[in-house]
Amino acid sequence: MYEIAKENIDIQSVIDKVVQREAGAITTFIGTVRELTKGKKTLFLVYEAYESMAVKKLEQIGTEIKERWEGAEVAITHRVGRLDITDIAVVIAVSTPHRADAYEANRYAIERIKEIVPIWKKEHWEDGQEWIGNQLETVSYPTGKPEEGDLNE
Amino acid sequence: MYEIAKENIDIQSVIDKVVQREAGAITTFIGTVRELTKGKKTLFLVYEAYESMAVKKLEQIGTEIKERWEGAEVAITHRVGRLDITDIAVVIAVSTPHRADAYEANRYAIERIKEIVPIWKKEHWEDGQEWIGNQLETVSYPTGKPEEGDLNE
Amino acid sequence: MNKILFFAHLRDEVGEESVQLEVAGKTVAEVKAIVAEQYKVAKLDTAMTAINEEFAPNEEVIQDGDVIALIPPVSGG
Amino acid sequence: MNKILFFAHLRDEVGEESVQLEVAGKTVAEVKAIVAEQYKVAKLDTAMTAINEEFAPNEEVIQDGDVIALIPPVSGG
Repeated sequence: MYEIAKENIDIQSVIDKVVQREAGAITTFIGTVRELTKGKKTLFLVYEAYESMAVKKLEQIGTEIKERWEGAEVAITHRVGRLDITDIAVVIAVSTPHRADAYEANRYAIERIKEIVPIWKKEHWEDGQEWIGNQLETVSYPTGKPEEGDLNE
Repeated sequence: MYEIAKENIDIQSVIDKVVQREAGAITTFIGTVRELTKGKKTLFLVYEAYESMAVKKLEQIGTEIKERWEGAEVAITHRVGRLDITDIAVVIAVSTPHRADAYEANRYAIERIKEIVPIWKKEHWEDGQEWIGNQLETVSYPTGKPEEGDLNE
Repeated sequence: MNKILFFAHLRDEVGEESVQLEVAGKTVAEVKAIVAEQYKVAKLDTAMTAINEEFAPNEEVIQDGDVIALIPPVSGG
Repeated sequence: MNKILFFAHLRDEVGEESVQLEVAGKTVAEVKAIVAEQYKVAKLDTAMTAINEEFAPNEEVIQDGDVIALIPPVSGG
């Protein structure tokens, strides 16, 4: 149910994992590589993961969701390696008996991924590259190395 | 972008319609036929639509979303005919630059479908069948015909 | 003439997908009353009405050739 | 001995995916200080630490054989 993928993610195969007779709703979140961030043009991204731990943390998120939303099933696949614009970085599928839960639980999953799953993205532009610093996209390391100001935040 | 389908809905093909270079997030909502509703076992459903008007109302929902959430793209396909348990009744795909919008706009779409799109579902059980009365699943016509109590609500 | 369309439980009650009625000049509310009387359908209070595929209020006046749909509370999704 | 893993910008700075250090008996905070000193990496304040693939607080004491990962703020999703 929880995977780190080195190749393109097949959305349908992630959805198939959460199909259940008790579910009336399946939501998916598909994170894709956006061309423009704050007006800056991205050429491509590279995602790196601490794979074994990342899978464990995705499992933990699934467990948290099942505790909070009864009857939920969860599957998450996150891509690593080089991704071009519109490529899929992550697919989260959640099924629940009722639709409100499917939205809420899915949203919870992406927010938790951005907090606790050891995966990092490096953005590449025409004029440079940087490791993106945190899940809220508020901290970044513009030179590829953290600077005083970034780390004191 | 807005369709009434007589055959199985291919989820990927609905998603493909909203892929855009400006999008960082795509959400999908997949409504599936649930076996149990309030403890009662559904055998199958039949969906009926006022097709030409239903397509117009789906288009209207898309327009409303684009007015409210900047940069959103929307595609919706709703199934008609007989559906078995776990079959897909509706697929809503929304892409937006940022993820919060993708969840909110998608949720808005399903709520609006349940308000204004002329599509009806008839549930079939072992001991009978009924047209489901409204989108909030609070009004129904247990005998297949509305009764005084239902219509006075 | 006007075509009147029925859906879901209304179609089951009337036993027809559509009928032809001469209702030009009447309001939506009047058409509902005529249908309720003529086809013995239970009250149409919860049904919405569409004229030419757009929802119309009870006061709207029917034109010749308008297609009228009686739309029970919807349950798609 | 203990294996220390580096990721993202920390890996770039250290120039290695991992190193071997003898840090059994030391706390996570002490290990961070040693790494910062020995590999000239800028402050590790924002990095989290995992021991054997589970997040560990700064006070936790390293056991022999533990695998330690220095985890910069994550940016998946």
